[in-house]
Amino acid sequence: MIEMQNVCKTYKKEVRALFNIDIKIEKGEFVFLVGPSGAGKTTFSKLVLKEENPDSGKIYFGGEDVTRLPRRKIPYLRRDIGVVFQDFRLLPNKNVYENIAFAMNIVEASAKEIRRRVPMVLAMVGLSSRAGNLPHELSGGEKQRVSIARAIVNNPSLLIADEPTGNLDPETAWEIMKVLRQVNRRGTTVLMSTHAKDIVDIMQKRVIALENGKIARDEIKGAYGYED
Amino acid sequence: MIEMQNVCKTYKKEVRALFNIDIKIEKGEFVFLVGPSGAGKTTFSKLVLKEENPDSGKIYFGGEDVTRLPRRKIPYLRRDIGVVFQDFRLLPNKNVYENIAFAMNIVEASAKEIRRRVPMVLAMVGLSSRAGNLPHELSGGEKQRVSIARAIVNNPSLLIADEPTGNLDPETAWEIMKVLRQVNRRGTTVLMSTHAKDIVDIMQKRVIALENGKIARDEIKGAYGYED
Amino acid sequence: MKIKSLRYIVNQGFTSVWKNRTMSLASVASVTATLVVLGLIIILVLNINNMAKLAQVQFETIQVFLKDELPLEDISDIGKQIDDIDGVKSTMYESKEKALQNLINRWGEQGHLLEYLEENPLPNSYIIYLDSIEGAHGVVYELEKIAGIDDIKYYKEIVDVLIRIASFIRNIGLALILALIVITIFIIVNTIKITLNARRQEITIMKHVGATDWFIRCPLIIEGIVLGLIGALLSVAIVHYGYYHFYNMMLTRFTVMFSIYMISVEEMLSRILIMFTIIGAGVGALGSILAIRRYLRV
Amino acid sequence: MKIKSLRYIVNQGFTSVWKNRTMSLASVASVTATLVVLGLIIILVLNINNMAKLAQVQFETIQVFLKDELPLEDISDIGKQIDDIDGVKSTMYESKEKALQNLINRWGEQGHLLEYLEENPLPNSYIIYLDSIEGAHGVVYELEKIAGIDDIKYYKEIVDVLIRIASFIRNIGLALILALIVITIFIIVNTIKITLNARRQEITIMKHVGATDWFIRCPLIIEGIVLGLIGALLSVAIVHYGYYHFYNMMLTRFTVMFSIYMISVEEMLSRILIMFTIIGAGVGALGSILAIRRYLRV
Ligand SMILES: Nc1ncnc2c1ncn2[C@@H]1O[C@H](COP(=O)(O)OP(=O)(O)OP(=O)(O)O)[C@@H](O)[C@H]1O
Ligand SMILES: Nc1ncnc2c1ncn2[C@@H]1O[C@H](COP(=O)(O)OP(=O)(O)OP(=O)(O)O)[C@@H](O)[C@H]1O
Ligand SMILES: [Mg+2]
Ligand SMILES: [Mg+2]
Repeated sequence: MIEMQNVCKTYKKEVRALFNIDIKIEKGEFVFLVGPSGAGKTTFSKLVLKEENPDSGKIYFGGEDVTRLPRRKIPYLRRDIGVVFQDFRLLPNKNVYENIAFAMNIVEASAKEIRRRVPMVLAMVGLSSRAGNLPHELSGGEKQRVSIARAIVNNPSLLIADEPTGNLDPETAWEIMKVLRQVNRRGTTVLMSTHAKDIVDIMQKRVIALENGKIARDEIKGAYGYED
Repeated sequence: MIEMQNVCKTYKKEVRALFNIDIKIEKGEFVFLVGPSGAGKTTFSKLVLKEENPDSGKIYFGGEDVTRLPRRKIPYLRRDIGVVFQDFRLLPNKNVYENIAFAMNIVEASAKEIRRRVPMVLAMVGLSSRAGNLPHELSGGEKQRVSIARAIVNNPSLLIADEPTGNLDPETAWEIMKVLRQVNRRGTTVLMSTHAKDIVDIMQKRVIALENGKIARDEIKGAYGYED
Repeated sequence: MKIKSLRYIVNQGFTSVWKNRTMSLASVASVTATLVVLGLIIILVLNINNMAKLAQVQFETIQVFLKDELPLEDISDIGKQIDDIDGVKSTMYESKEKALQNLINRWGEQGHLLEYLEENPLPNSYIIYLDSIEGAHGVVYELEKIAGIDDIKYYKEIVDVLIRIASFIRNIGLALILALIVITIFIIVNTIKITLNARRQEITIMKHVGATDWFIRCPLIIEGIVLGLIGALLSVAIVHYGYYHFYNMMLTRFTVMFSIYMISVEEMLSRILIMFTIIGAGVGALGSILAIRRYLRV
Repeated sequence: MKIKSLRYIVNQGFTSVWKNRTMSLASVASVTATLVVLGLIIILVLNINNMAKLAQVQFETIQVFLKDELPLEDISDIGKQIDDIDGVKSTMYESKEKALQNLINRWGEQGHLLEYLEENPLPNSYIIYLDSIEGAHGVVYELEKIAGIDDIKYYKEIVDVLIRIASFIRNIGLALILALIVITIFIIVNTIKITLNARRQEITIMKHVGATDWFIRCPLIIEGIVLGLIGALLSVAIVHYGYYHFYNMMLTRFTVMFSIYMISVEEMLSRILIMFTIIGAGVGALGSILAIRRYLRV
């Protein structure tokens, strides 16, 4: 599904965000990306989404070379990937329902399909009662859940979730983890950046640990692995 | 320090965010505000900061009635309170250093004082190397730490921290907790909303639990107290 | 792009005008104000131009004086030759008796002086009406070849000066209007650019969740066109009613005569309506395209 | 507010023009464009006005015809009486012989006709030069009281029409300029409003961390003034050089004579410089104040 070969990424010629990354994630995997603040987790996602380009190295998504993807094909790459952004990125002028429906409009889903799917994912993240609110009228955790709902609504083949439980209480966080596991069982590859030690430890999935832009650890059924 | 009497807050006449809140927080306390997503924690802070007005009830800060505070006095109330906003609220056009210096400019600190304090708080949150970056060039956790640095730079008498460790790895989160404890020891009252169970459980401080806008629990030396 | 997407896109274009109504209002206000200025100038220039053209007509005549004692058939022969010249619209014969009478009438108060004359010293003449004042020199050149003509009189200097002034006004006016159209477009494009720049965050987010450039661009272009059109129609209404009242005021102030020198209210309306609609819509679209161009590169 | 805050605030005002340079550029461009239009209109109106005023001078005369056979002392007495009337600048005596000679000269080609006259039917007359055309009616009223005057001739209709046209042009021109100033202010305020609206997030954040209204407002007002001033100076430069070239072109095209009818380049510069500077700065400040007003309510 995703393969990186020798990828380096430096911001402004001095901040070394990722260095010599070699990794392969298979279709259907559930992977935790862990590591301290500033380790390069978000940068990793940005490279896959072609929001940033690597300084060197190759990145493949579904067999295609992302680094060589022509500009006009980028939207189609992104549609195939659901993303929970760390800063949510909700459209400020659209309400919760419209924000999610919008992601379906992009892929030209039918109005009927939209009317069916949107309430469904809203219910999955427990926000049915907030459908009509604008983003600035939501609590932090609610915004985060809207972002999750939008990411999964199109049944993407890859789900990148950047800190999807950072603003959630443990109970709600586990609800969300159930949703992600369910999405994963239906065949979607899940790549989740997180700092939530308990979740990583309990889930027993593959863990890739980044540190200073390098892969420090890559374990099947791993644990969060940092001391408190 | 803070006292709420019978405070109710309803958004848009239907979303009941806080209901009949009676609480008293003494000077020098360290209080955790916990509760599920959407319980009303951020609304609680907004009321103290007079970003929102309660529908009914009284709110006192340092003996003064916040609900009756005239408009032109609001800035002085806010200067006495350091806030780590859940969504950071950094000025997008100013770099890290300027964002923090700005908070000192507001209180008309001298240039010399600014040159001394800003690098100091940046070091406390571990961001000395990022002083020249703009907010959009920072990782999620880095933004959060800038927000913390800004909140403590003026030695406020109250520090409201809304989910200050949500984007931080456990290790960095503990660094931040040390900073908050240090600030608290110097006499600053700290009110911290959080979902971080481990931190609450280990710190053994007063815990106020909100649920559906009501106070569900208020314990001295409490624990996070929700089942996973 | 499928039909349902099209509907969604058009829909988005309209609703976002409403959702961002503070900004929309400001854009529309700017568009309107700018076009009203353009309208004022157009009214001014077109009317001055029109007056110059009409005033000019009064000088579009040449008078040829015939030799004394010419037989009547020669006179009518000369008349036919003149009629055949290119650029001559019509001719009118003026006998020496008629000429004296005209002179007496024209002198008015002092006309009675001429009644003391012993004999009529005036010649017979033809008055030639030209197609246009610009052809005067050519016609004179042809007239000089005709036998039996004693003298040719036309308002050479006046004609020259008038031609120059008229073409000058036309050129200045046209240049002014063109410059104003460019400035107008510039201001409107700028306004819509600023309006949309304020929404770069929105545009960037759309890009990030996989919207194609056209999916983002189309609603914004429609939005720009809607804003431009509203502004254009408002300004047409303002300019139209302004001109309507100005026109009527002129009539009552300067007698009805004056109105023939002015462009009619209907003609003015039809001119600005088409022009402003095109400018408004075109410029709205252009503004949107320019504004979002660089935010699409993410 | 302490001095160091003041320095910080002024500093902020300037640096933020640069930090938001895309928006700043767009605002300045709009301000410039709008003021250039205003400049064009001012040039047009002031010059037309000037020309009308100068043309008018040529009609500021009245002619009074004296009774026949009046003795010379009476004639000079009448002259003195006329000189005493308010609004009379000077008088010139024209004897009947001089008048005939003038008439012959004036008729040019047809002047020889008058040489056939048996006797001179023209009267003696005074030509009166007026201070201003508006005073004509008053002077005539006084003249009518003087004995020995047979007839008073002045260009009544022309004078009336000219007065009306001149005051009309003045009024229309003034109205146009005033309307344009209002529209200009409107566009500029709007542009600066939109520019700053795009930064409401910034303003709100400042409020949230405890900045006073003035602490937020001052740098933005300074920013608005800086933007307005840059736009104003640019437009003054454009209008000035434009007029300079236009003026010179007029000189070469229509002989030097024409230039006395036009407002000099220096005078025009001094007029627009002051006016535009005030409009630019004032409107920049106003735009800022209006723009941020409602974002301060948090
Ligand atoms: N646009 C940019 N310009 C300069 N430096 C950048 C930029 N974006 C990110 N960085 C730097 O690159 C490093 C890696 O950032 P990244 O966002 O990938 O971290 P992260 O692992 O997601 O951290 P967190 O857990 O705090 O979100 C950080 O030090 C950050 O400051
Ligand atoms: N401006 C608003 N308009 C309408 N509803 C609002 C508004 N702000 C907050 N709410 C609602 O009020 C409730 C409480 O919100 P609040 O932000 O206080 O929650 P919170 O405890 O901070 O949650 P979280 O842990 O997710 O940040 C939520 O259900 C939210 O949707
Ligand atoms: Mg990150
Ligand atoms: Mg909250």
